Amino acid sequence: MTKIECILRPGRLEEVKDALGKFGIHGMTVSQVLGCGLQKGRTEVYRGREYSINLLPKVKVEIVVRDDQVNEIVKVISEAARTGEIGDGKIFTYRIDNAIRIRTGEQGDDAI
Amino acid sequence: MTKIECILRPGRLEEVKDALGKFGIHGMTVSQVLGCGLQKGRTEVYRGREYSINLLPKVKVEIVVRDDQVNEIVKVISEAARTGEIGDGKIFTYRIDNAIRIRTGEQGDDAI
Amino acid sequence: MTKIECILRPGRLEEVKDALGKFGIHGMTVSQVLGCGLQKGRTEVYRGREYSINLLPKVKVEIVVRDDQVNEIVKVISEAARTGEIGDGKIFTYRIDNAIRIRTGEQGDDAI
Amino acid sequence: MIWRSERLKRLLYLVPLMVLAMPACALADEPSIDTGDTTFILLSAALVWIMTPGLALFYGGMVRRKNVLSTIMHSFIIICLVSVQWVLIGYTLAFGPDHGHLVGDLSWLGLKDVGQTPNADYAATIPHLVFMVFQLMFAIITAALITGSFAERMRFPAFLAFSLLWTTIVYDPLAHWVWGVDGWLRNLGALDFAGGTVVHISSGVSGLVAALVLGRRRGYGSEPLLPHNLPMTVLGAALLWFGWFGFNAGSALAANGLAASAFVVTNTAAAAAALAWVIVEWMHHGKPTVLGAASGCVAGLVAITPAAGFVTPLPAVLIGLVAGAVCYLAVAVLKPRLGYDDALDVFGVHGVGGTWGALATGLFATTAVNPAGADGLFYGNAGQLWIQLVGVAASWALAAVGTYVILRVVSLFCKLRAPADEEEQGLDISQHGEDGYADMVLGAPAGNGTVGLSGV
Amino acid sequence: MIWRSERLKRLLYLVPLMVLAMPACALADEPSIDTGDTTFILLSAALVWIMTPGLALFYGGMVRRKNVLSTIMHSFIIICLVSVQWVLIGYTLAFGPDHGHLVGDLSWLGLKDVGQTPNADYAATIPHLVFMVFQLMFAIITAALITGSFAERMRFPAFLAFSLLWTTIVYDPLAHWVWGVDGWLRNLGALDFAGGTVVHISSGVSGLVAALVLGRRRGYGSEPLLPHNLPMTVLGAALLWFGWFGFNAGSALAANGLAASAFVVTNTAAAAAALAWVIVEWMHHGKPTVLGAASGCVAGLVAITPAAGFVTPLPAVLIGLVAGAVCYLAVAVLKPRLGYDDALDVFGVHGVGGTWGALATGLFATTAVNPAGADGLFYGNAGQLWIQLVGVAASWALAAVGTYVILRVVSLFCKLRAPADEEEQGLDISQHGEDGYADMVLGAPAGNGTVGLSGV
Amino acid sequence: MIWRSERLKRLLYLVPLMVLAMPACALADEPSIDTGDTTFILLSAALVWIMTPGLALFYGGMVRRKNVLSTIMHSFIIICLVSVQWVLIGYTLAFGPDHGHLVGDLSWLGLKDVGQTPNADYAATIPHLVFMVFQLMFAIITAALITGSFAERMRFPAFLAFSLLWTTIVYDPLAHWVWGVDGWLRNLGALDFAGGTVVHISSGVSGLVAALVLGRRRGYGSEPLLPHNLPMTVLGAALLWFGWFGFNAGSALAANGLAASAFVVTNTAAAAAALAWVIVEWMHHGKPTVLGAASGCVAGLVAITPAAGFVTPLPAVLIGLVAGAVCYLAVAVLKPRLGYDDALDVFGVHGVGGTWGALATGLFATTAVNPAGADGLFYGNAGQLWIQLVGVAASWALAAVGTYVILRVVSLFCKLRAPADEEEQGLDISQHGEDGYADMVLGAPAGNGTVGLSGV
Ligand SMILES: Nc1ncnc2c1ncn2[C@@H]1O[C@H](COP(=O)(O)OP(=O)(O)O)[C@@H](O)[C@H]1O
Ligand SMILES: Nc1ncnc2c1ncn2[C@@H]1O[C@H](COP(=O)(O)OP(=O)(O)O)[C@@H](O)[C@H]1O
Ligand SMILES: Nc1ncnc2c1ncn2[C@@H]1O[C@H](COP(=O)(O)OP(=O)(O)O)[C@@H](O)[C@H]1O
Repeated sequence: MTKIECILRPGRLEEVKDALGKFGIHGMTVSQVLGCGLQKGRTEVYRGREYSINLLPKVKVEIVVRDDQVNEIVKVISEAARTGEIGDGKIFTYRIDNAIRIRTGEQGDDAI
Repeated sequence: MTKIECILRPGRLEEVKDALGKFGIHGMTVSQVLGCGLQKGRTEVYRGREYSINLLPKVKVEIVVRDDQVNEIVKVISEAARTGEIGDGKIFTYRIDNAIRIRTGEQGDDAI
Repeated sequence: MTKIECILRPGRLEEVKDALGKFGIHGMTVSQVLGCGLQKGRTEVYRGREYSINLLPKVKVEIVVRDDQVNEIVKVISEAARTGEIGDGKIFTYRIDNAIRIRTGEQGDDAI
Repeated sequence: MIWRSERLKRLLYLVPLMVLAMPACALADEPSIDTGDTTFILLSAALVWIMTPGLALFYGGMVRRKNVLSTIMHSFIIICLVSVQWVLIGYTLAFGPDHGHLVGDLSWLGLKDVGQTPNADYAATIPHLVFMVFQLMFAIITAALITGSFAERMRFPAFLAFSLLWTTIVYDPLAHWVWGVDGWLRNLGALDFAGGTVVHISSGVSGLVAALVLGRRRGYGSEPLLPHNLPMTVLGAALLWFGWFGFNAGSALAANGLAASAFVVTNTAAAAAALAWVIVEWMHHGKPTVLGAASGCVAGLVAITPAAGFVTPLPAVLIGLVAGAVCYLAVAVLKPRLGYDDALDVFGVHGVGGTWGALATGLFATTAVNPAGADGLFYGNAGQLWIQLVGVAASWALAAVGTYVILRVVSLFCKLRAPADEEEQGLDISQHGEDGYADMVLGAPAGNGTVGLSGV
Repeated sequence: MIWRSERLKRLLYLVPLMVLAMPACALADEPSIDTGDTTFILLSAALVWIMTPGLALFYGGMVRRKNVLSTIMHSFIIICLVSVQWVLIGYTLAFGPDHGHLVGDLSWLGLKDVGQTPNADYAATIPHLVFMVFQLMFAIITAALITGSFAERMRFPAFLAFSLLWTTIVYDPLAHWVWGVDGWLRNLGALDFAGGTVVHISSGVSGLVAALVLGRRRGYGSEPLLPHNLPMTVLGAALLWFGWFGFNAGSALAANGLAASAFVVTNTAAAAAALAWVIVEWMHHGKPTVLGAASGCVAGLVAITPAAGFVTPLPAVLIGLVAGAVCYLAVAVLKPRLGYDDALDVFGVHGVGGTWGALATGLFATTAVNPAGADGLFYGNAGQLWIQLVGVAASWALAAVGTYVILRVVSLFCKLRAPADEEEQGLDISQHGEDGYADMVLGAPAGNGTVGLSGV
Repeated sequence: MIWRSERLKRLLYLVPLMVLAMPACALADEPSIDTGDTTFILLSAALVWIMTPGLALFYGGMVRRKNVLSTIMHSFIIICLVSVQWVLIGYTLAFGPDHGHLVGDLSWLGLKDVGQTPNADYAATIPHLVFMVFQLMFAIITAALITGSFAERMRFPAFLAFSLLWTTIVYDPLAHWVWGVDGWLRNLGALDFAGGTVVHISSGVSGLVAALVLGRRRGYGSEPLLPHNLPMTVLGAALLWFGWFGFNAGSALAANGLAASAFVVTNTAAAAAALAWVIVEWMHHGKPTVLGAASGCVAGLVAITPAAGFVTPLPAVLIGLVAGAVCYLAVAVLKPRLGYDDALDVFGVHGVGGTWGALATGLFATTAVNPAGADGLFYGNAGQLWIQLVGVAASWALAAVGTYVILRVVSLFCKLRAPADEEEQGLDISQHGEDGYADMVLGAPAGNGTVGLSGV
């Protein structure tokens, strides 16, 4: 099994979820993160003092899938998440050793 | 070393921590996540408009352990986290290359 | 590529970011987590009842880098994050299979 | 509230003046309304009104995040429910012409005959409607106070039924006993300036009974059930204290020296109680807490309520100090020892504090402050303490029995308690289908098709 | 507001008294100020003032987290902007000596001649400045109400220009029509006690037009645009209700029986409307919501506003119940069907509720409550309903045309709407460079070097 | 506050009337209480009271999440501490019979002789207790204002000792100088209507000294120390503004034309200052900020405070505009240049704004507004500006020296500043053992065994 970990713009989450849903993928885990990279930060001003904010809000989506699905799913996500502007985010993939469904104790591909 | 990553119901975190504690495991990192899977979402209504909410609150627990402890710990966690209802969550395991304790610079199994 | 995952004290994030910046690393993903380990928790009192709080606020920083940079970066981070007191946190490293830049579709080392 | 005759006396003094000025006799009717007093009581009513939203925040901050809305909703809906009930039937039950010293009759149903002119039996210088609406605010806050005891677990429909029945069957008669013309406790001479028995003992004891009948929250004693937003709780406490000025000073029913005195002792006792709670907690647990300060001031406000129109400032300091310490002990020592789960300590603060205040009135009351009142034990009148005890006992009894019976009856028609999974999920979502703080994109609008034509 | 002569009458009664007491004739000037009335209206003005911060929270809680500050800023800046505009020119346009029954002339520019003595045309027992500042608060809240319709997408400079023009060109004349001496709607006999037409219809209809001109928010209909903080919204609703006591009861301009009556029906209608909204939603969607209760009470407050000084409590229950149900339908059924994006339902609540209230006044008004008013249809005077209709139609027309023209003119000089990426990022950061809730270390101070000497 | 004799004059006019009506002579005592004035000052006291919780939120929103409770606690505990201190000893020190023009003597210890009848020296138409409690609210807010300067780093016990000493040794005498009968600044003719020197200069300058003595927060200048909750700050600013109506208008001590005038200029100056701050910031940094609007209105309120009873509305606009601009510059340019860490800008807003307001009073005061006041420079009386300068200098001196000495003395007994690790962890946890927003299951109840019997 492989974990696909994506860092996305918050505004694209809905699209990515839709696209994955159409592809038949429903299981995923989502969290709020802050990202820093090429994308320019912003300036905030509080009582006349400027602060440069370089950690920007992003959304992390983690999906564990069968190894043979990885390429397609990465494509689906990329397309749904792309705006073409700097800051669209990254997808990281890595193999995992096992998955267990707590409810049933099923393991491996059956568990996801 | 292996990382055990568990997605749990928020309400079971205390039980899981207790069970791990009894097993002698105290180190862990916890975060709030939202999960989507087989578990049915819910409907929220705001000013008469319905929204179907399919991302549900979950808790992610990450524990890095010696490879030889993995099976037992997975069992301990599974039992403490299980309610038998859909939505109990998953456990993912994967090998990691190294662990460093920042305070001392210790590496590998000594660091965890 | 390798993912370097660090659990830090919240108060050291700025230093770590600075140090990485000087080293030429700007891309990273940050999230808020709670950690439990050797560090003593604290007691909170609400209406005369004591609660022992053992999950303490930490910051998780994830950085994906070329394999040949790992050792140096781990050193940079360790030094910037160290206070010498219990609770300084950990660094975990593990190899990942691929990285994709969503905006361009670039893969591998080019994507990070 | 004390039905003082000073105003009447003043009017008497005016009589000769008016006789001299015969053509002014047309005045006889209208001038009985004093614009200063009317302003005072109308705005005091507004202040008491804001106490209930204040309570919503005070309680809302103390529950877990997943129950914040349901907790707030309790207070908010009670404002609405009791506002309508009072106009229709509550006011006449509580203050209508007496029926057997126990309850008002139905003469003023739907506010019939409650109009823009004063009712001298209750307040001679303000429109009757002003007195009515001021009293309404007391009825609201009393019912709302109880909700803290069953927070985080009661089903919404059961809550609705309980609250409506409670205000009608427990509050309205009790208000009549103590404040209604010819109510038996009033006739007995029990002193309760602004509602120590009627408001605080009744809600506190009812809360205890409700907590026992509903049982403990899941996880009580094993999980930490922590306040999710203490700044919200402090804001709530501040609105309570602010509104309490109207509650206690307004109970003089005129803008006079007595109102001033009540205002001063209210503030003093609240402050002293907050200090006491914080200090006792500091000694007991090593830290002075913010929740302690907020809780302590409420305890002091509760305790001074029955005494506000009868005591001088120095005894008020004492009443406050004792209230802070005693309520702290009730909440922090007594409750865990007995093991009942009065979630937000309605009994510990209002039941215990109200009882202390009612008895303290019997100790410290002096006619130097209020000639229409009575002297207490320390001013040589031991009998008053006995009368106060009777008042306390009667309030405890009515509240306890009434609440128990109402809950049992409601439970015949409608389950009282949310099932385990709904409690686990939180009442906000399970009872109201809402999330207090939705700060992330979590889903999608249902039935996408509905957004239609639109234009421009 | 109704310019009642009771006070004058009372003064007349006093004349003989004063004649008897000749040396007291020096009194003739000053005693016309009644301290009770002055207190009442000054503090009512403070209450109406707090409504706008209340609105800021009510609205602020309903938008997404990334727009909370920009939404709050709208109301806050309007307080400042209109406060200055009113003193300089607004008051004289609205209440200055009549010019063609349409607008005040410029005699009172910069508050010239508006002083510490009463202006008997408007209120004989309070300083003219008190009347002026009480009216200011109405001008503020009206302009602020509109901002809910274009929340989450309007550029800040365009908002500033629009608000300043709107209050000057739409609000000031409309206030003159209805409340100014010799305003044409006032002369016609249209009843609007506290601003059903002037405040609520005008803001509601203007909101609808603004929503149509600006277009829908990105994601409207496909993404969930959920309230990010409902406790904040409830707190806002509570402050609105609290302030509304000053709004409606204060509109009696004296602390008398009429003020009491207005106070009572205000509370009653708000409560009934909240219950109605919650119940209808419960039947319609299966859950009684907190947002529904908060919205419902506002709908009831809106509807009772024009009627507050003319109706008795039981009709107030009815007015509230209908308001709750009808506004719910407007918001939950009508709006999605028509597809316009009035973000926070200014039209659904204030436009629809205000219209219902203005008509209901024509149905339920009775001179038994207010001899200076008129009877409505149900008291045998069908003509009043017709007059009310004229008032409603005139307000709709002025608001709709005025808003459309102003927005078009502003758009010539300044883009109305934030570009897509700024809307995506949120207006807090794009318009104001601030983050509502910065709860993590996110960056660094720019220009580190600036922290200099310091010492000790 | 100005001790006006109008009321007395009015009473004089009444004398003949009363003589005509001999039997009414029994009236001679009581009628001196005016119900309208009493209502006005009692409710103004309540409004000023709510300013301090408002300040708690204003400040609480501006600190980091980990210090929100400790910041709120400062204001809250000061309410309690000063309420008790004032009743016991503070009031007599400030307003008791004069002792050497410097301080009151101890005649009124524990409120001895401060009763329900008026004290004509201070306010002839309201109970003495009302005057006392109104003044208490000023003492509270002044001590609370200072806490913004040492937020996020002072130890709680040191804060307690400092605050108690400061209010007793600095505030009480200063209030006596300016407002006490026979205080030397009052005798000199210094104009300070509602506390520009007594409240704002004293707290602002004390804040500066405290910031210097305590030193900068860790990370100041290198980490972003951002406000964690700006909606909370705006709500706080709104409560401050709301309460300030009572602060300034109430300082007329009667519900009359002067109160109306003070109310109007207060609102006007606040609005103008908020606009000025926002505009200057917009030009300086490119964005109009919400925090700027909230800060600006406070700056305007501060500046108009001493002038509120002496100036007309147009100068109030000017006073506000200058206040907004000057305080912005103090905070955004002066402070970083000098490098002191006055965390929440007590000096920049209250010290600078208060000084400007005191001087502006010497420029714009006119006896047309208040015959009991004086004319300022622009009305031909240059001398007044000089007197104002003396008042300013004296307040600066007393505040600076007093604060420095008190802090040094306290530091002998008790460390002033939290150790580095406690500051890092946040004062909420280190000082109070509480978490402002506990939104996740984080631990377990200590001592599980304690939950005992329970039942039903
Ligand atoms: N080396 C990295 N390791 C981990 N996360 C990264 C890395 N580089 C970028 N990211 C994440 O990806 C997000 C987008 O990256 P950025 O460089 O801004 O734009 P783009 O993806 O268009 O190149 C960042 O905000 C950060 O969350
Ligand atoms: N393929 C997946 N990848 C990552 N996380 C998943 C995946 N499937 C499920 N999850 C996580 O596990 C949680 C529980 O899964 P769900 O299918 O609802 O119930 P169950 O675990 O009982 O099968 C989800 O809420 C989600 O957080
Ligand atoms: N086995 C583990 N697996 C995952 N995270 C861990 C583990 N042990 C510790 N951590 C994380 O590291 C943090 C610091 O660890 P701790 O033992 O308290 O101090 P130190 O790093 O100085 O040994 C913890 O708060 C937790 O977030």
